[in-house]
Amino acid sequence: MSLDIDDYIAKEVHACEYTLDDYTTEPARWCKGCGAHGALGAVQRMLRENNEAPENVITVSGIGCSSRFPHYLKTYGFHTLHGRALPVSVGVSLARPEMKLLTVMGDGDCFSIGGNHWLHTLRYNINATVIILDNEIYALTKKQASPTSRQGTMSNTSPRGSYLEPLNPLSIVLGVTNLSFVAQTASWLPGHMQATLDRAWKHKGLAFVRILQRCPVFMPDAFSGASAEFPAQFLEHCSGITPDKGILRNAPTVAHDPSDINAAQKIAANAHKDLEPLGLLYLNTEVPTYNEVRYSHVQQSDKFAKAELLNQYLDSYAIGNPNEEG
Amino acid sequence: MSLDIDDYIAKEVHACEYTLDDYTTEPARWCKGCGAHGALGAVQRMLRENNEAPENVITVSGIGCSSRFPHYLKTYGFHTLHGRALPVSVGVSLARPEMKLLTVMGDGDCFSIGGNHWLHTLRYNINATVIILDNEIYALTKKQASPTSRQGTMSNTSPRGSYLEPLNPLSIVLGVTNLSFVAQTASWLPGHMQATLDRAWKHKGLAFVRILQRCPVFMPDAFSGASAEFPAQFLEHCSGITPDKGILRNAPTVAHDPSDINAAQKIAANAHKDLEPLGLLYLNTEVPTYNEVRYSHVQQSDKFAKAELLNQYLDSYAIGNPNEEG
Amino acid sequence: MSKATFETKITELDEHIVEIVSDAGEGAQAAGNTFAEVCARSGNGLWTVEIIPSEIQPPPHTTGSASGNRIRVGNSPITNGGDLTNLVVAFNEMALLSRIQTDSLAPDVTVIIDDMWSRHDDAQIRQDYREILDDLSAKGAKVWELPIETECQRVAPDSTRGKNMFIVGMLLCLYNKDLEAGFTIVDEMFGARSQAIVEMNVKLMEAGYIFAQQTFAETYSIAPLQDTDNLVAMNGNTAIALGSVAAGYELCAMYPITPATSASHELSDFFEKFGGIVHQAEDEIAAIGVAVGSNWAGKPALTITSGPGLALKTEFQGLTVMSETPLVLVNVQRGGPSTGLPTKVEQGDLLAALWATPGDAPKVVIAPSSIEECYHIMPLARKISEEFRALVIVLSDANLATGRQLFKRPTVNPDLLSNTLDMSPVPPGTKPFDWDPETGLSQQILPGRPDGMWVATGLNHTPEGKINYLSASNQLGMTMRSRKLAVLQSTLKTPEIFGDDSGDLLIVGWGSTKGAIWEAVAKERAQGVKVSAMNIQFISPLPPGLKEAFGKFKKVMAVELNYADDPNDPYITPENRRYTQLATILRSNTLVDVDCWGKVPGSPLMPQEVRSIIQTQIENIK
Amino acid sequence: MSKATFETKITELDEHIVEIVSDAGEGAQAAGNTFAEVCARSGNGLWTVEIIPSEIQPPPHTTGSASGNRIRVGNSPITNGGDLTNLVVAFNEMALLSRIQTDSLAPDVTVIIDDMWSRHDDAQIRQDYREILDDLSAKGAKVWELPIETECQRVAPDSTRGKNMFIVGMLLCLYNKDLEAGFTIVDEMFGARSQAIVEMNVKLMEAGYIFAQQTFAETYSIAPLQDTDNLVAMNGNTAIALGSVAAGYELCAMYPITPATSASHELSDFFEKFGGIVHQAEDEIAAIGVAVGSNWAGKPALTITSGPGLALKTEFQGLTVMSETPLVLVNVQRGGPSTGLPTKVEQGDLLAALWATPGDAPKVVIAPSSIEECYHIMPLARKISEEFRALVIVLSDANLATGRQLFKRPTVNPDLLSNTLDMSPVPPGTKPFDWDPETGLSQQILPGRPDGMWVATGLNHTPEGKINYLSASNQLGMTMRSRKLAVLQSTLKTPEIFGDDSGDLLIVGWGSTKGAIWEAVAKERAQGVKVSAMNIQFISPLPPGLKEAFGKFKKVMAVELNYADDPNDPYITPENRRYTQLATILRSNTLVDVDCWGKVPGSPLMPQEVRSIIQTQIENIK
Ligand SMILES: Cc1ncc(C[n+]2csc(CCOP(=O)(O)OP(=O)(O)O)c2C)c(N)n1
Ligand SMILES: Cc1ncc(C[n+]2csc(CCOP(=O)(O)OP(=O)(O)O)c2C)c(N)n1
Ligand code: SF4
Ligand code: SF4
Ligand SMILES: [Mg+2]
Ligand SMILES: [Mg+2]
Repeated sequence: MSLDIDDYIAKEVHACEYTLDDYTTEPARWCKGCGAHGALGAVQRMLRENNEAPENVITVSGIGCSSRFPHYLKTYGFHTLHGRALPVSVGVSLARPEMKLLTVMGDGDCFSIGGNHWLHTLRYNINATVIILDNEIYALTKKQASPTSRQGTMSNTSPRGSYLEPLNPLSIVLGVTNLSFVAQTASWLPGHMQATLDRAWKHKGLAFVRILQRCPVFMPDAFSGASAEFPAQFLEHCSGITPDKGILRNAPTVAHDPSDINAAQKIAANAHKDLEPLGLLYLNTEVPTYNEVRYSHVQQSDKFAKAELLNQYLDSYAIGNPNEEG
Repeated sequence: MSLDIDDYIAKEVHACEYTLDDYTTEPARWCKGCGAHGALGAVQRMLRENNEAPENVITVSGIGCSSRFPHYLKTYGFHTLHGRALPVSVGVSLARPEMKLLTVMGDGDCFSIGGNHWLHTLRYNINATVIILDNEIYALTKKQASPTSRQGTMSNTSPRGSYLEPLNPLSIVLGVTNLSFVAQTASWLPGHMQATLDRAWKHKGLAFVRILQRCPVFMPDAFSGASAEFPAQFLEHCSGITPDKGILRNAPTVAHDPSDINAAQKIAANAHKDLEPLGLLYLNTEVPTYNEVRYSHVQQSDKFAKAELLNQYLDSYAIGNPNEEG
Repeated sequence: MSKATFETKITELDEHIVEIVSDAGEGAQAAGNTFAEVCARSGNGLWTVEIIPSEIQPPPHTTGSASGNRIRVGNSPITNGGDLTNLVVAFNEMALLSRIQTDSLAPDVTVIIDDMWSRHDDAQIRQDYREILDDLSAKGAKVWELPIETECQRVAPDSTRGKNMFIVGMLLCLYNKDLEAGFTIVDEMFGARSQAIVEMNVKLMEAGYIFAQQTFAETYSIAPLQDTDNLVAMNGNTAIALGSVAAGYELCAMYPITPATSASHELSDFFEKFGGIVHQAEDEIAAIGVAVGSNWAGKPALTITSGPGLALKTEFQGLTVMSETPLVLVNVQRGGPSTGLPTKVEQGDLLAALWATPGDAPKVVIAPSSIEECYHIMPLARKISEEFRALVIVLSDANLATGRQLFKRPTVNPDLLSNTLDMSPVPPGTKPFDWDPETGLSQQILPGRPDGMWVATGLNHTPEGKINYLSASNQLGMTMRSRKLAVLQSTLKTPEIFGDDSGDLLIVGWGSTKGAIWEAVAKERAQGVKVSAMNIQFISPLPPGLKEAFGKFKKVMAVELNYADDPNDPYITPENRRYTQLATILRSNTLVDVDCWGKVPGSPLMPQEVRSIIQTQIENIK
Repeated sequence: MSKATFETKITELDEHIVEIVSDAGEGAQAAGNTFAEVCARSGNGLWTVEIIPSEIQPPPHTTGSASGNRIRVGNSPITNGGDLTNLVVAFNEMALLSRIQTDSLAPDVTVIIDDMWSRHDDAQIRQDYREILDDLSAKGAKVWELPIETECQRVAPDSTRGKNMFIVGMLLCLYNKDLEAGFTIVDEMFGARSQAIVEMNVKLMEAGYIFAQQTFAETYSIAPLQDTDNLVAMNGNTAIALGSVAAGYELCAMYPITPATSASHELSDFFEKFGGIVHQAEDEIAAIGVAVGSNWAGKPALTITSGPGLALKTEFQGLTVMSETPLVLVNVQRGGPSTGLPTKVEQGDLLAALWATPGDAPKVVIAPSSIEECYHIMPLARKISEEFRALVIVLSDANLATGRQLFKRPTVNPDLLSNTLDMSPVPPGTKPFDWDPETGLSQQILPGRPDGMWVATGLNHTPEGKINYLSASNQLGMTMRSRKLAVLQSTLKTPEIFGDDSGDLLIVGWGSTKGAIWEAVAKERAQGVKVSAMNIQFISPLPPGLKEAFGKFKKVMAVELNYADDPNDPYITPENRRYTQLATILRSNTLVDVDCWGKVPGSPLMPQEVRSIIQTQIENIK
């Protein structure tokens, strides 16, 4: 890896050209105390720290409270369909590899209706930071159990408690081929969240970040009410994310090497029953991005060369005058 | 668990009442040498061994070569839509818990277009034997790469070789909550296949069985041409499936405790790079089925009791005569 | 003490529209429901409309935060939300402004507002308050600025919460309703939770009542209906939920989506007691798949959704039709296209319901036109779906879903509530598609029956259910599936005409706009206008006799809450004009030059809008 | 040696339809292609139709195994697959039987068949062979039972494979084509692989030629076209693939489905050389989503599918329309509904293309009517999609997809082949939906442009792209999106009428049936019948002038390959009859009593069918 001085200056000694206002449109319309506010702030701070020009960022979302995100972040945005943020992201990524891509989904959005795209986009490993605001509930539609709702969650479609153990998104993603980055953080840990987002942003490939998100309106008690009592553990490693424990001061720190998939799976498997891991679960910087994979096979040429080639193809279907064939 | 003599006789001393013909409709229209023939035979033998009345079995499939299965098996059948066998299976299972359910899909069917239902139906843990005939290709549509196609597979949509590492279905299912049974077998190992299907059939809950399936027409070289050279390992355990190595006489046997999810994940993670595991990867007999979960909350009553109750509900919306309210 | 005790003028009214609006969370919805409930129990006709903010928790004291209820009370049966509001109680000036912005208030509306904002610290608020009220007054409104918060604090010093019950008390007095009836409802609402809460609310209600007695010199009285026996009041989604139980459904497979979801909420609440299950699937595709699987296997199942979910169910609709699996799909329409106006009413899914499925997929499409019909259409839909082995799409909408109306309490037929499966052996030679060559009808063979094994498929198939690729077989299958619609059509009657059978103008509608259209027509007819109305419940197949019926009018016009080009707009010509959806179908079916009026305001149709349409048309005809 | 050297009678023909059928895998398709290629290079007009077995590898020697090619060769440009087959070469009697069963052979067909089956060990085969041939002869066929395998073995003792080239040789002789041209094609086919294979096939071809010289006393000759300059021959899916390149597309997002997939196969083969990518998505929903994302971000992308895939793309169509993202969706129609007849032709997706999307979602729907148009429609579709920020659905079908036709070689416009993005800063005040109030048109702002940040959404939005729930805003957005169609319509011309502008009967069609319909009309007109034809390419918006044009005919009838009730069937009345899909739209649009003929045979329309429709109609008119 060569390091050139301009690069170094650009990356490390940059002055922040942008203010938080440069990333802000209207005041965010989420409820008071909603964890999405914190996530939005963390994204904005992260963008400022990375000195990203707002016009070079594209934010794609699905449908849900969480998916209102692009409307409050001053970047280009596409608020798509419930569950379909990832296919649109794949298209955006293929179209404009030079742009930076942020994809925001809710738990229902990504893990329920969007489950198929979730699996496959992880496998494509497009270059994007993909965050899930997981409040363990369908919030926008006013309280139905989501796949991550803990068993027994009282909701409008499970008024006597939800029936199943929650789906474990971490253990699922850790089974997907071409996985390159998995981290978990929480909306009430602003420092940790920003640090995590920053790592994700700098990662080349698909950085999957699950943000445990408070929804005080429909799930006030989730995550132990986002109190200091929330049973969590911080993952620590020299290549990981530095624990910033915020309110979870007493949460243990455990060593975890994010290059060890099996160790990550073990941690993930016990997340719900045991302690929610916060930090970097898995990292593999060697996986090529989908753009790399695909564009390395694509020929670049000007319109005249293309026209010439198309003429050749058309000629290969010519009849009547076989002598003229190439 | 009480054991009553009639039960015992019914289960253990039964004469096979049915012949293979009782499970056969027309001659199967798959190509010569197609692995689906073997799978069909194994299912038919397994049904006969289990003395299943054909009318009590329902076979649901998606769309693909593999999904022609119900047409050749004389049971009730539903040949549904590409990718959608599992939702229909959930409905069938909820409707008729007393019937036995077999769901058959292809790799494209289940892992590509059907991916979302795959994840979620595993989590529901409906009572069904779910087999995937995985030929690592889209066969019915004449050779396009499927998610399980090995990298470099020449196909009509990847004429210069497919671009991505294959998706690993085993490592994905092993991350799903409420998982109760995962096994892998191969279409050219009739004994092992039948033994596996038999275990799956007897399992209460969703038995996920991936059958590596030869497609001599479009993927003649897959699985080392289904020759003795195919790099596989048989998983052995007292609670597992007895290795019947067939042509793979030289394949190693390794001990694996199917109750150990983390060990299973480790084996699965290396399947493609290393040796394909054959046998029982994971078993948990404690997971309740979706029918158990749901019907334990459902009240059974006759039509008059229901009418009475409905009248009460209607009355609770009555107006004008508040005195009459209950 | 339950009637005004000192001298006031009591004005007799036929009806009034009352709105209560507050910031989300301040309780205007509960106040509205309570007041409406008292009115209902006192025997008034009723239609309530929820005023819902678009955000979950919008910033307080903004127009976006306005939340509440709109209650139309009358001395005769009420079929729709009516026209402009006669009296509005606003908790603050922004809630009031939102109602002005949605053009919902009558020019001479009576406004009751908390005067605390006139003294607020924030100069902007004081200014807004003044301007809004002055403006309203200038336009003819009668404004009462009352010290509501102050009065409440006398009774409940710590509470800012109880204001809503104080307001109910005021309204009970204003409309000369029984205060005790209000107490009863408070007790029903909170009694189980806490007696202290009941007492507090009763005290506030009483205080409001007394305060009103001292404040208003004129009060109103609306007589009860002639016949108040045996009525129920509920919203359309509750009616669908209860109707589904009455129809004998045992499974509802759904995925949450507004405005359909509340029907599933109701079912989730009580379905298990009736032996039923609500399966919340992973997505809408799975939801319809589960319902199809269940129906095919013998347990009656339905699926409920709204626009975007309907779109996702398109492919499975084709399989349902092709495999002749009975299925009822309830679609509660909202504003479209795409995510559109998710909480608002529109009738924009008609053509999609009819024709979304690639290939020729004949299906039944029916629309309830009242909340009462939301209930009764469910057993009807099930019956058709099973007798015709058909897909039946029921098109309700957000107006029916959340509106509340009085109707005759349905009687329950226990016979629909049991589902015993015929498991007898299948006689030799019985075919799974034993199409009657005349009617296309056949009997489903349920799994489990000995000797009946067959395979359902979405591929073309023979009567034996075997895959077949030959022309004649494909033509036969298509013919049989289409024939069933003709057979169903032959059992239908020409829809009733409201008004004379002939005249100048016939207004045709479908679904939830019936109430508003018929009311408008009744009023115009009372003025001597030769206008009649028709509501079409069966849209596929269309009933017989339409062309003939239309022919007796000088003009026929569809009035719908979906988009049509305005003929006077730039570039719009008679050739390229896009018509409303029912009009599009009727023109094709009858070749009558059915004109149309179509708008997409996201709000229910008002009778007065229809009246002005009628007036314009009649003028043109003359 | 390349012409018949001894005395034979050479009959001059205008055209002939030749079929070659074998078991799947025996090479009849290659034989057909080779013969067709020679005919094309000799300057004949041409249309080929693939005969495809329904299974991947059906049991050999069954009707289901029949595989091959149907080649219509003529001395004038050929626009469709024609009527009944004049000459069939069958490898066995079951392949022959399958052609009899599909009613494809003329009564006086010339049959050439391998006589080996008359001596087969299996008595059943011998008997079938005899019965089938005797039956054919009895009905007027001219049967040649020839020792094909025996003759082949003389040249290539070990090979059962080369029979197909022997047959090509026979056909070259029979139609007096240049044998050397056949050799050239063999060389092009196998030269790169192995010279030995080339030699073997050349030898067999020559042997066939000589054998035919010795066998047939009568041979045929079909003159070349008047103008054979600059022609290409390809199938419709290849035309779509090359047309997509010509249109400047850089991304094709798809999921495999028959019969659309082969277009993506072609693109997969060469797209990367043009800077393009084929993204095989995880499902059809993702495929359209990827295309939408790409177009929104500035890289031109299309998506290609067939029926079931179209169904899955329904929801995203709504978002495309609502967000005004340009998109071309190619739908190659197959038999429906549901899985239907996956490899067969139907025109059953028209109404779904128009109206599947819940809510009002105006979109453009166009249909190519020839293989040439499959090419040229792609740049047109892209242009419309971008200028109007619209969803354009292109409806091709299985007949165009797999048929092969000659047409003028297109010229390439290099300007379409570059895609440079305007990344200049956005002037202050520019809105993402800066709708021209007259036309509804606006400019897309691509991401990356400084100061242009906006958010696309499927919710109703203001010109600024902000979510809005107010009536006026919703009405405005709907109006603007609808207006674009009216503007596009104003640029269209009334479709050309083939034949006189007035008369007894006008046959209206759309898409791939044009060739057959126009040919039939031409033939009937030649008989003095007052019939004309019209093909409608723009179905949404419909072109102007239809009502007026229709008015000049005593009767207008749509002829389509989709289902319509037969008016004479039981229960079918003029009121409940379900019309073909275009007829349904035309009736609504014009109020003209457009009648229809609609069938779903799964096979292309034959000119003779249309002629008999015309004859029946003309009789009724008189
Ligand atoms: C196809 C479709 N189905 C359903 C909906 C209704 N819907 C909107 S958001 C949502 C779920 C929201 O939950 P989640 O994704 O967890 O996001 P949150 O609101 O909790 O942030 C649903 C079901 C929709 N808009 N589109
Ligand atoms: C919605 C939809 N998309 C695509 C298809 C076309 N299709 C049929 S089978 C198939 C894939 C077959 O592959 P697989 O599932 O692996 O089954 P196999 O044929 O290999 O057994 C596809 C893409 C379809 N029928 N429906
Ligand atoms: S409902 Fe919950 S998730 Fe939605 S904005 Fe409010 S707090 Fe946030
Ligand atoms: S194509 Fe392959 S998978 Fe399909 S039937 Fe033939 S061998 Fe089997
Ligand atoms: Mg959520
Ligand atoms: Mg496969």
